[in-house]
Amino acid sequence: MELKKQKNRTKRKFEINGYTIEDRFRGLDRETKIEMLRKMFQIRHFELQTEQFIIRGMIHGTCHLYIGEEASAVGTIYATKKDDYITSNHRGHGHCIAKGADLNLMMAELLGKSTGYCRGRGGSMHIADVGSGNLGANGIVGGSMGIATGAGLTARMKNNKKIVICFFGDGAANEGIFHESINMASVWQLPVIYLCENNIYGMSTPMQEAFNIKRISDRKISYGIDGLTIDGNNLVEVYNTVSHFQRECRRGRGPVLIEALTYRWKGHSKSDAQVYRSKEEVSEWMKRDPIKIYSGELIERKIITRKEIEDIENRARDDIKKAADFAKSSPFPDPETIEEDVYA
Amino acid sequence: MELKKQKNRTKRKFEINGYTIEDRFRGLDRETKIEMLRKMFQIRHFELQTEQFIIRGMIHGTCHLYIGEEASAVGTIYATKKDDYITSNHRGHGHCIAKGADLNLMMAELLGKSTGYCRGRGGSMHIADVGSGNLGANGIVGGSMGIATGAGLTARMKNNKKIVICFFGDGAANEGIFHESINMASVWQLPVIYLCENNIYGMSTPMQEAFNIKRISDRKISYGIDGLTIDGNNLVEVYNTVSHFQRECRRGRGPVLIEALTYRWKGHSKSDAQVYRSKEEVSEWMKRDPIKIYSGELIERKIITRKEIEDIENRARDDIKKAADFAKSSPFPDPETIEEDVYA
Amino acid sequence: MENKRQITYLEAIREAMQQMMRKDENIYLIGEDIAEYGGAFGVTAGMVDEFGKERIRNTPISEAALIGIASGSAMTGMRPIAEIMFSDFMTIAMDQIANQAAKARYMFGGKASVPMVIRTPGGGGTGAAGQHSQSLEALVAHIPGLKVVMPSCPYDAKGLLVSAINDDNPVIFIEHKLLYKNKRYVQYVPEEVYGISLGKGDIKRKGKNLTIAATSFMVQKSLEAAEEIKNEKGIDCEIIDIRTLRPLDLDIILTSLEKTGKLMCVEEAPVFGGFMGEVAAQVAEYGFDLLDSPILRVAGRNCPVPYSLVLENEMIPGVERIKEGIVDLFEKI
Amino acid sequence: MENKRQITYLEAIREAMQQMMRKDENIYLIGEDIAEYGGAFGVTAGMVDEFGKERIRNTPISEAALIGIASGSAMTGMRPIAEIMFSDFMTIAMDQIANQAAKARYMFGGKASVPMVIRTPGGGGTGAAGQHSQSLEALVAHIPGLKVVMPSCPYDAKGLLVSAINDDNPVIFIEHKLLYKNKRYVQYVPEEVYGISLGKGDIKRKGKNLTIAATSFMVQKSLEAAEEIKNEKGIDCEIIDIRTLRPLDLDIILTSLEKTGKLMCVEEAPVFGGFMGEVAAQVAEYGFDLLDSPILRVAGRNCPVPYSLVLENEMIPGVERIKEGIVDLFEKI
Ligand SMILES: Cc1ncc(C[n+]2csc(CCOP(=O)(O)OP(=O)(O)O)c2C)c(N)n1
Ligand SMILES: Cc1ncc(C[n+]2csc(CCOP(=O)(O)OP(=O)(O)O)c2C)c(N)n1
Ligand SMILES: [Mg+2]
Ligand SMILES: [Mg+2]
Repeated sequence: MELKKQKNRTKRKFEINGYTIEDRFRGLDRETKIEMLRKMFQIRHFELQTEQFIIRGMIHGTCHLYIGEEASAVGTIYATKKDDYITSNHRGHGHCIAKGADLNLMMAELLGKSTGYCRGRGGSMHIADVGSGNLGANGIVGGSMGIATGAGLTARMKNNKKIVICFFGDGAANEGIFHESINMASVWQLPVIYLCENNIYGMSTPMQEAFNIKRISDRKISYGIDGLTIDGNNLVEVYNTVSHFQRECRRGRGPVLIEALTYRWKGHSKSDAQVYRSKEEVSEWMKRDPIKIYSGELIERKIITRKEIEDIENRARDDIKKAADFAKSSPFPDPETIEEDVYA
Repeated sequence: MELKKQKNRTKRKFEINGYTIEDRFRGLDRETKIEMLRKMFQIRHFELQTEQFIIRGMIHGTCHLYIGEEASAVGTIYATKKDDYITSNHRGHGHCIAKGADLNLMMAELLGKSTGYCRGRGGSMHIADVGSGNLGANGIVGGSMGIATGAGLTARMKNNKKIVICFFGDGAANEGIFHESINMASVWQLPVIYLCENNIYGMSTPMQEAFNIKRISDRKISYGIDGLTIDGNNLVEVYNTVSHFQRECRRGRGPVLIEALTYRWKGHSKSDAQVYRSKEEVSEWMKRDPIKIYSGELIERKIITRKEIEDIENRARDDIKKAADFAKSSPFPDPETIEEDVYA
Repeated sequence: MENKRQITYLEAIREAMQQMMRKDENIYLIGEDIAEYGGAFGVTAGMVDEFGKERIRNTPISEAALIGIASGSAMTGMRPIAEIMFSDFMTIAMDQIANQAAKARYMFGGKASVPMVIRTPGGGGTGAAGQHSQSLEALVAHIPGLKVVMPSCPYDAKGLLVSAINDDNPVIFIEHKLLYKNKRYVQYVPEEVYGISLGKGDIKRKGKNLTIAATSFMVQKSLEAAEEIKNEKGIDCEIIDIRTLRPLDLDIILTSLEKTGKLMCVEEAPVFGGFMGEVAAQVAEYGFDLLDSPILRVAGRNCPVPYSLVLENEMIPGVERIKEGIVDLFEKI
Repeated sequence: MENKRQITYLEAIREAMQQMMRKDENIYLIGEDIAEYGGAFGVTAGMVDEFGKERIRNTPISEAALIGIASGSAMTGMRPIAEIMFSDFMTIAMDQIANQAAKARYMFGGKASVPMVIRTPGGGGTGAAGQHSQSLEALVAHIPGLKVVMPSCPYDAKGLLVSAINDDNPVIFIEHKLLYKNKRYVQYVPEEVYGISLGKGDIKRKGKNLTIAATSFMVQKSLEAAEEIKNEKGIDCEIIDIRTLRPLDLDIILTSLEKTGKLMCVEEAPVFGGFMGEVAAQVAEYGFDLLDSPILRVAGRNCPVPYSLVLENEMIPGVERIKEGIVDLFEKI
């Protein structure tokens, strides 16, 4: 999939797939710009630490690492409000961290500890923090698309001005629930941004084996909604696009389908020999590291220095180390509690 | 929904939604042209008889009458080959009759008799005749769309040159299985014609409450396939369109989505007070009676006289009367046989 | 008694929804053709006039998303009552029911709740054949996180639905089509709002020779059979209406068995793998010493529900089959 | 014996498919990531090299249509083996499984057949939590028209899969993840094609004091428990591998009970509403007089499968729980 970039950094507006999108990133305060970088680093190092835990056999179960896709979660969530809702999928750590989750509780959950977000009941694929608007990761591909739409309905019925971000992958776009949910959101004009992270593969299946179309965002036609394809590795583009559409959504202008092109650097899950793709393809995409791209942008815009970036990364590394320590030193859940939380 | 008719009867080609479609009807033998009229009358009178049975309480269960939509089934099926496959839905009598089903066995099934197509096990919503390529009506909205696609896969794997017609309603187009099936058919380029009979309502729900788009055929974009919207009450248009695309399909040019605009004259099912639509709307559509339109066409083209048409209708009425008599005089199934046919 | 109003099962259900909706604006209805049309069986007829189309919310024909949307709205503060037009269509939404709504709370470590009711008509007897007549309660009753309710009469229908709506868990509320408008089963139902605890069975007929545990419409059939058999053979049956399949009230059954020593289970679903297997298994474990004869199940035949009336009558247990079961049980001793 | 080749459960399953596909070109595989990737558990690894991508057919992530397509192709002359990557995802395809594939033959009056196998891994123990660890056999075993098979060892896996493929009905074939590559359970498996009748249980261990009926991986756990308890307490268990849940071989259980008089059922699914309820109910009806003590079920706890190892081990029955059950049963007398 070819990435057409027609934007011009000096301009205040982008033109993407026929939509004119303002450069709101430009006007953002410095703190937030740096905060976003920090989040990206946290995600990256969280995943690297997780990978270590996997290698050392400390994770019972599987994990799906988000490395390489950080710009999508961070750019999207920072373009929305703190109390907006998100739903996530199996590859959910990045969304969760970007949404502001406590790293300690996340890591503890991965190690199956009683201090984890889910008290050890959910693990990687089910971390949620409903209080903060994170309606949960999901082990079922497409499984959270109805839930996201339902949160949109709440927003609409309570008129609470919230919007919903529904993260899902290219693979999920072929599940029936994708179709049903977006259609209903459109009929009811719900404030939901369906954010498809197209990393070109659903497990081992490349897009061309699962779709006979080039752009998933073209499916907007089926529902009469807005939609477009963007460079998901470019945080600024993600931020601006989502900023634009979250305002539209909040104004009652229905759901949107945004396709963010990206790539996962690691295997699909714990065990993946990656026979379905070439090393070259991976390294081509690694050149388009979202963190490097964004750092470069910040440096170029003179918002930050290389040294400062190093500091930020080091602090992120520290945060993760602390989280890992917290997780390791936490106790396992008491088996006696097993049937707690089944019912309210 | 507005019906734009840009075709010109004297031309040999139609232009519909950007597709150029040849007038193959013109070259058809007289016999077939008349046969199609006969089938439409059979369907009409079959349904009128069924309605009588319902009123007289002789039908245990419900029925969904096809009156007003006859051109769609007949035009479609006559444009395909005898051993092609079809799948049908809850409103299936018309498809079944057009596909050449035995009227006696159909009527016997409606009355729950042992001589019926399903030995009284299926009733109106489950009549099938697998041997003749009719893979069955279906009580689940959208339920047969996967099955149709699977028959397409058989055709492809066995290279048997058959194609499949998958009849479904506007309502079914919002079920997840619609999305999944057509997508897969497209990826694999299966010879399936998805024929959406858009009668503007799914039960009581008008199109505008279930869709935020005007044309269901626009959903072709999501799957990268051909598709178009036609006048489903005009047999000649249906015949020509399906003729065109069945050839494409047979040549391996993937699935197609045809939306045939039509209208059901009767209530959705046995019990329907029809509060959701006006008498005026119904009578407007009744003016566009597919049988009248087609008869008119045949007379205008000098293929048949009014008198002959009357004879055909009378014979159709007779056929139905015989079927009704056969059904009434047939025995009920033996309760002892109840667990037969659960397993092969 | 005669002065008290007698209403149908359908009216009782509708009244429960109306009264609860007046009290709590977070409650809304979502389903196919429930507004102007009033639902396939007319249960919600007229409600749109009072509550409007926002709260009596018609959906496209999309069962999976319908349930997903209801769950998502429940997790964020609403209290949806979703209608699945026929319980057979729960299969289309089964992931959303069993993997999402049922499990969200547990998997999230207790930090979410999904207060929703899924109302759906089950059962046969309407000549609608295999895909519109099933009794699929066993499929949902097996899923931890769900509660499952099947009322057999108007009084219970109202009280149980009120409790289901008040419950903070997903509750599958399976109604029976043949009870909806049946004048024969009208009953006094208080006008005020009242709840019936989920998890409590009910003795619908006192008796001393035999315990019958039944669900939904089969409670009514069993009552009929019990009267006839009392007159014909003098056998006096105690009839327990299970009412809530999950949580199951085992105690009420065991208490009855202390008296009768004999258990017959009656349900409409095909016997193989049906819910009564659970009842029988629990009794065979915890009430074994109370039993003086085999546990008999009278249930649907092991086939899809057939269309033809003669076959359908054979498939679904009727008064005669239940009576035969009772007699069998006495002859088997 | 030692000279004979010993293969894993996974290899046995793959071999059955390979051999059958060589014999009949109408057989093909359809599922997610089954070609180059070899399926989530590697069961079909390498098969695409021999059979090509037409017959080892990767699908998009669309479980409902995948099963619908398999059924439609089966009705028209093919013999598909569909893989559902985790048995939990059967819920997404439940309408296609339970309302379409299972019922087509009956509803069409016997004039269609749907010769297909749905292979799917079930069970927990892999730390994959609530949506990837379920044992949902009870949901499918209740549906008339389906057959349900759960092999517990390589020999059975091959023979039962061959029979499932040869069967003209939809067969749900539930494999266990923990058996796939486990060297502990390798076994001699003949190279030639052989079938094992669907509908026949198997005595996996002879014994005289107690009958254990178990399914899938729980058969292995029960065997372990039986050895230990024999040594520790001298109790001699007979272990019946149910193998095919539907059709169920009741006779083999009753025959064993004639000897032992005691029944314990072991399964991995949450006990409430699980398949063993059916086994217990049938025994409580047809084998009541053979029982000299309560029927005990040792099964999963009534919660979703939790993630954390300590919780998962508590949820799923292990050797200790089974042994406790055996002891309980003797103390309860
Ligand atoms: C319903 C369902 N089907 C299949 C799977 C197995 N599975 C887990 S992730 C995955 C691929 C998902 O692809 P995509 O949506 O593109 O997300 P990505 O992994 O690429 O981020 C599959 C097939 C699942 N978890 N749920
Ligand atoms: C899965 C499912 N949902 C709902 C129904 C109830 N139902 C039967 S027909 C129908 C309307 C179908 O509309 P459409 O597909 O447009 O066909 P039409 O009746 O208009 O011919 C509905 C909602 C059903 N049978 N199956
Ligand atoms: Mg992907
Ligand atoms: Mg319609």
